[in-house]
Amino acid sequence: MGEAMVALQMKQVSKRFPGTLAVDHVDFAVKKGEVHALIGENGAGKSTLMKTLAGSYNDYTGKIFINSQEVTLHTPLQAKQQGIEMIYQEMSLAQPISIAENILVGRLPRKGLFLDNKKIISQSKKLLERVGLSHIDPKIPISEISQHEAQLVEIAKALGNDPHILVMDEPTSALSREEVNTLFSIINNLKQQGISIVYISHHLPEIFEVADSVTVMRDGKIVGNHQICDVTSEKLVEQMVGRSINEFYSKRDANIGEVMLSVKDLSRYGFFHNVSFDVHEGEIVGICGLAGSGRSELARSIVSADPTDDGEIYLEGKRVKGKNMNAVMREGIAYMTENRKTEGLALRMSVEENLLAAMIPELSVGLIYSRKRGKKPMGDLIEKLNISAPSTNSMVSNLSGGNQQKVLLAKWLAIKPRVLILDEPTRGVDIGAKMHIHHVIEDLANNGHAVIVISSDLPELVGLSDRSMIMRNGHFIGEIGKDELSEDTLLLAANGEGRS
Amino acid sequence: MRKVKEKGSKGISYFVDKYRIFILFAILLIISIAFAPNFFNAFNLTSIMKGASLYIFLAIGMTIVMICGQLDLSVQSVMNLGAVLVIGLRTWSGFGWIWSILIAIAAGAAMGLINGLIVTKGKIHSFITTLGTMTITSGLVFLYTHGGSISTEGDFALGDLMDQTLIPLFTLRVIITVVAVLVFSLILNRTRFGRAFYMVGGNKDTAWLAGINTNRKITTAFIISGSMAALGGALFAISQNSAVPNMGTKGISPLMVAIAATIIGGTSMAGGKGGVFKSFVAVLTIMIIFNALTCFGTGYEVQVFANGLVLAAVVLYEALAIYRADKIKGIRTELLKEVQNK
Amino acid sequence: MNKKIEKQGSVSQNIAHEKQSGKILDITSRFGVYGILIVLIIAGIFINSNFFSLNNFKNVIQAGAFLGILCAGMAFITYSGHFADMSAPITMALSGIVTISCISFGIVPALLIGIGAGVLVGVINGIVIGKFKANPIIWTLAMNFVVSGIIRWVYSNKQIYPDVESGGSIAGEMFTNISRTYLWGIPISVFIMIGLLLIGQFVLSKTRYGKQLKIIGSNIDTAKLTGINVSRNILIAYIIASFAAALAGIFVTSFGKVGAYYNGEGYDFRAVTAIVIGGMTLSGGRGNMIGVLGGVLTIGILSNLMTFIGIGTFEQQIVTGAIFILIVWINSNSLRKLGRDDA
Amino acid sequence: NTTTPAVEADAPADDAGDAADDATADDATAEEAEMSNLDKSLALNIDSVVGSDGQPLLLDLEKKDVPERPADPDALPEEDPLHWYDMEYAGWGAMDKENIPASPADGSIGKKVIVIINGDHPYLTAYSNGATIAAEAYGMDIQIMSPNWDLNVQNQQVDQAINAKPDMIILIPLDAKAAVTQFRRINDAGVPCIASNMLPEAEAMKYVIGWAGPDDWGQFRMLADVLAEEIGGKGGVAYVQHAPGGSPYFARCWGPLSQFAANYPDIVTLDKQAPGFEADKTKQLVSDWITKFGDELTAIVAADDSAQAIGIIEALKEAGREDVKVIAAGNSKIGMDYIASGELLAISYQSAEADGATPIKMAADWFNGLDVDPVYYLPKHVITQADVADFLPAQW
Ligand SMILES: Nc1ncnc2c1ncn2[C@@H]1O[C@H](COP(=O)(O)OP(=O)(O)OP(=O)(O)O)[C@@H](O)[C@H]1O
Ligand SMILES: Nc1ncnc2c1ncn2[C@@H]1O[C@H](COP(=O)(O)OP(=O)(O)OP(=O)(O)O)[C@@H](O)[C@H]1O
Ligand SMILES: [Mg+2]
Ligand SMILES: [Mg+2]
Repeated sequence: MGEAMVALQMKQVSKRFPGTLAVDHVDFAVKKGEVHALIGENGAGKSTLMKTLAGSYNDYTGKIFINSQEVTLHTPLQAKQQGIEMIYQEMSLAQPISIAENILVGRLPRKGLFLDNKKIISQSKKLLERVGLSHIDPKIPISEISQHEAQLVEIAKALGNDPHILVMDEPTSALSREEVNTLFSIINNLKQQGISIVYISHHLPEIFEVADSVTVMRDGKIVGNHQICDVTSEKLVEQMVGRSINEFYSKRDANIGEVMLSVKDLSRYGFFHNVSFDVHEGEIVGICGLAGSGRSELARSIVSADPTDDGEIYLEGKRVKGKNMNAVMREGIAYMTENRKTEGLALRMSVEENLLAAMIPELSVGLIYSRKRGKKPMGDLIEKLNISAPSTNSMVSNLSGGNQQKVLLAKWLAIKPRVLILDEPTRGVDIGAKMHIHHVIEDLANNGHAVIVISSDLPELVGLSDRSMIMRNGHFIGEIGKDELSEDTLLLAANGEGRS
Repeated sequence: MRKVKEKGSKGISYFVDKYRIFILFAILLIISIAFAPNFFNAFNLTSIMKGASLYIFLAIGMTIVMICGQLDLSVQSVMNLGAVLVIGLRTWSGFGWIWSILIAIAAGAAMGLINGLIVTKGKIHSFITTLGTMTITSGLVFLYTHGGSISTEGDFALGDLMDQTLIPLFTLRVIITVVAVLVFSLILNRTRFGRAFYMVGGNKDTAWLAGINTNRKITTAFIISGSMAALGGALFAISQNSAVPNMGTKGISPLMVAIAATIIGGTSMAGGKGGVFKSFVAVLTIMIIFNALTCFGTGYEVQVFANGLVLAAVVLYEALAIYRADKIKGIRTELLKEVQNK
Repeated sequence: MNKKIEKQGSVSQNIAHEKQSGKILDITSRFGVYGILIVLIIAGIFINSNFFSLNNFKNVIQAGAFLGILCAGMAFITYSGHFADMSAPITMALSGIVTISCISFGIVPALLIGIGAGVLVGVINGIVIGKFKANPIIWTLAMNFVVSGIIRWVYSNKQIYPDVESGGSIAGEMFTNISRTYLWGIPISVFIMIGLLLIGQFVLSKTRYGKQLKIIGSNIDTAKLTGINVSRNILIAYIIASFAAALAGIFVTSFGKVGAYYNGEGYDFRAVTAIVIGGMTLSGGRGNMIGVLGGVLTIGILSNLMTFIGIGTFEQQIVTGAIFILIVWINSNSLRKLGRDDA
Repeated sequence: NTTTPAVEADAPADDAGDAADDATADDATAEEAEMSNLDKSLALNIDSVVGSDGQPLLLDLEKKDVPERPADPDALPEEDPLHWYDMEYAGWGAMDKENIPASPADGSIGKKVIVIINGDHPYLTAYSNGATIAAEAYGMDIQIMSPNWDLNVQNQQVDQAINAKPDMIILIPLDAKAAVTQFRRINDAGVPCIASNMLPEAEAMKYVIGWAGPDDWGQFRMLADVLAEEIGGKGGVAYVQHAPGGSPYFARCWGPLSQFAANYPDIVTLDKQAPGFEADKTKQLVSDWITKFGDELTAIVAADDSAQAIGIIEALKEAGREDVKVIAAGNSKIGMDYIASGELLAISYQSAEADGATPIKMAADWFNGLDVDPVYYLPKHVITQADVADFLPAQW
């Protein structure tokens, strides 16, 4: 490896948090113009390592070289000056501010003393075009666009800075396949220009698609470094998890019983119209669709988290009467949100409090809450989902993303609802954890519960569900049975090219 | 690629929402002109603006601080500090006016700096911090004046100049006030320096990751707030030829007026939204309400009531607007048409 | 399997680790205000020989009783992430003045109506804030103005007296005696304060409602999507707060022997101060009532001590403000060091 | 109801109203038609107008001996009564009046008066009540404005009052020094003006016809004498002060303090604190004093006889220290009840209604072309248990 070829070199870099050594004497190098994948389990330290590079921490130890020059990266500004840009795992846009200003933050074009408004709009429009958002007015605030659009805006923002090194921390977790394709072509383009990219993802197929080389992290250390052509996905998984995982999706013998949940002509005008379907006891039903097809809205309306304009819902033949989520939950339907940070977890509360949040009424005797009664379910859940946290008292915000996701899931498993709707249950979760989560979901179904899984992860839908329903533009356009279920059929159907 | 209509369509409700303070202002002004006796004449309009001047200086700072997602409860004490310092330095210490004013502003800025440092370095909520410094500053003010007030002892020259109507309707003090509003509006809207306040309030982490020194930005906001409050107090004291150490300790205080106006003007307490000019119009709106009610000869209780009602209406309106927006957020118009066609 | 055990191991190890190093911080974060209290008391012993006496402590706790009663309710607002109830002063005034104007119906009906009037303010607040998510500070501030205007108008800016309104009957005297009734030489307001704070502590830490309120305080959207009836719980918090404010108002009015629109002025900020000193954070979901009691006592002891030293009124303000900030800093800093807060 | 004015059935107030009506009526009797407005005004009988406490509202006014002004009062120690000369005797000085309009001398009837008070307080409600009764008696139109303790609002109301072009503005300033500019402004606008209740700075007196109000300093000197007598001219006194910022803050602490210093050298000052007007805060302060000073504490001087008095009395009771003597500025219902029960030693008689009526009287005198002194003091009196019954029911 020629010296000149190395864009970034980190030597013996460590970063400690109270109670954890998140990055443990890491040596990490990226060549000019390569896409370097960084993978590892949840909590392995990927984000922390990259945030160190992006100047988030002023107390890391070790040395960082950019183009063979030693640099100190104690503030994001210092990192930016070195041409380092990062797209963060957790959305980092200012909601009330316009898209244009979010994209150009810190370097708004000026004319003399004052801002050049025309240029602001034209520059941001150009960047939006690059990520396929040409239809969006850059003057509107972020709060008015959807999450996947915001993710693209984030990418546009990073591109605008003309980085030499671009770090992408799970950029595709909220994107549709099409948008992922756009992203990949952008990445290839950047590569041509000699820009180095660090790409963090839990989707191994993506990595084989886009990366040139890959580094594997485990427990804060580097455990492997390969050219992509020299390695197989099995090998990577083994390095990540520390053991080999042979079979991703065990074939489950579904024991499907009576109709459990029956949705009749449900509509929320402007979001989804006339949706009808049944879910049976012991069944796992997938809902597939492109981002924005109205899947989440449908689920939220079913549990009355959002209003409904028309239609009925029956649970085991009885009309669901609850007018708010809490009443519907009591009748036996629960929904796990896709927005872990903003709606799923109370980040400033402890693991224990989050785990048991939905269970409070069950754990209470009359009006009195019994903490003792929560101990056992909590222990069981932590074990079942293999949640790794410094302690049950630590704040959830200090957990890695994947572990947060597990806490969120555990919160819903805890109440054992008759019907559980899971919205993107494994978003941002590592392969090992994903396996656990899948097993848990299957367990639930095997015990006679009904599960609805909304996921953009097609292999997950194919592997997990007994049948899958397709949503497009707010309508149910049909379902695909287990035998026909494959990534291709799903994709075709969701895009409106398959059967309907 | 899915087809989406360009977002942010500018319907009537959008217009009302964006310009609501101007609409409110216009409506109240027209009602007052039409019905309130002795309201619509140059003398009274000037008087309204003179009265507004003090609150506007507080509202300027309050707005910028709120845009950063913070709150400054100390503005009123700092205003009193500016007032007693400018007169005290002049009368007791024999400084010239310029120096007195500059030192008063500097003292306000210093209080702002302290607020900013406690909020950013000590990481204490600004509500708490400024509640504490409010008490401290008010103690300092009393200590300086021994609990009494200070006057210029018959030196009315500058005070008279301040109250002179230089342009029809505008006294010198009002002109300074309006200039301050325009300058800060310009800074906030049209400079990088100003936009950064919005970014910090909109999302502190984003701003920090974008290389904005968020702590410095917040501290700057408090410094602006402190110095504007002190300047407002100083100008008021000069035109009054005297300074009172305890303004606003009873009744609807200037602090409450400033907070109310900032909110009524559309600045969000959550940060990232708002503007100085709107707060300015909001102060004028409140002043019109007070003035017109006095013209009608109503008692003070009606004024308190009216002030509360306007504030309540605005807060409720805002809450309902967000509620509505949340409900239709992400609604797909082409899908809606489907229902309408049925 | 191996790995699982290893992970489990790390959890318990970490707990052990945290137990050792975090204990002091943990105590500081929960009850830090008592540390300050002890420091102040020790200082007091050196300053004046009369300071360390039962009588003096009785005075201090008595002086804080009305404030403590108010805080026992308002803390629910802070805990639920809604900062403070700025309409507390007018709620206090309202319940007092209404009780006095109904005093001729007899003391019990009068008290019920008076407290009911105060609770009505809380109900309105609770509905508007809980259901429509109006900004709590500004809404309650607006309510304070509106209700104040109404009271002033109804009573034409006058104050009314229990003995006059009751026509000299026993009810008037009973009313003024509410705050002058002693049990073992201690006013009943002290017992009520301690009782309310203990009940509050119990409700916050041991009941289903308290647990849910904590989630609401930490993240209201999460609470909603956890199936917690957010608007109802917030309404309850405002009802509790207004009930406590009404009760405090009755005591203040009874003690001052007059019903007037200004009874309760200044109590809003004083209550926030006590609550926050006591370790509740404005961001919600943190703190406990024992701390709030400590906050009330600290404010009392501090002013007691400064009077003993002979510090003037103005210097007292400066010292109070500074110590207030200092205590809050100690509390929040230990929370942060513990990794329990990121604010 | 304590505040309805007890105007007798055949009270002259009614006559005054009739007279005013008649003056404009076409079918007036020849005799009345001949009478000028001035004559009619002078003929009004105002002596029997009484306030809600049954005391005559428009009393004979008190004169006060005004000593020579020392060369530099500020140079004297604070304990010296003359240190406070400029505050205590504001208005009496040989200051030249500036630009005071000449009296129209055409009678009070039909004149329009705007009274700007300083804020809302039951005392001021009674004050406004008294002013209204008196204005009616004199046949004047009266409008009352309240800025609720906000100087900025009061300035605006001054402007609004000027703008309404009344025949007279009566102003209770919020602050002695800030008042100068306010009166100057009214004076500039050519509107005759009277200062009321709160003593403004001497400088302000240039611009007003005069000042009418209670002699706070004088009253507290009298109260101080009563107290000194009671405690035998020796002991420790603590002062519960008025809220800082206004003249009562000084008068009600330094008035008695300097009186003691001048005449009773054995009386010592223990402490001065301003706890505000809250009973419970005052109680804590006094409890602290009792603990701190023990037997040294002989007496307490309070700036307020309602909330502060309650706090003081309760603290004393609780500590079993009924021996401590208390004097306060009066005369609220609470204060007088305490006097009646012997818990307060003495309060000053300061009729709120008379306080409101006196500037009206000054205005009327001026409209009627009578001689107007620069200062109209309310009569001073100390209320003790012996005569408290005469002053009940209370006005506020
Ligand atoms: N702010 C923080 N305070 C304390 N601990 C933290 C903090 N951020 C991360 N950690 C800890 O550092 C470790 C590494 O976390 P990091 O977020 O880097 O993992 P990751 O590899 O990005 O995982 P994921 O794939 O889930 O995003 C985890 O154990 C996590 O709990
Ligand atoms: N055609 C459209 N017009 C307007 N807004 C749209 C459209 N498509 C999607 N959106 C936005 O995308 C958001 C995402 O919709 P929804 O959550 O129902 O999609 P989803 O199928 O669950 O996808 P995701 O995987 O992103 O959760 C919607 O709330 C809406 O704001
Ligand atoms: Mg990560
Ligand atoms: Mg979705």
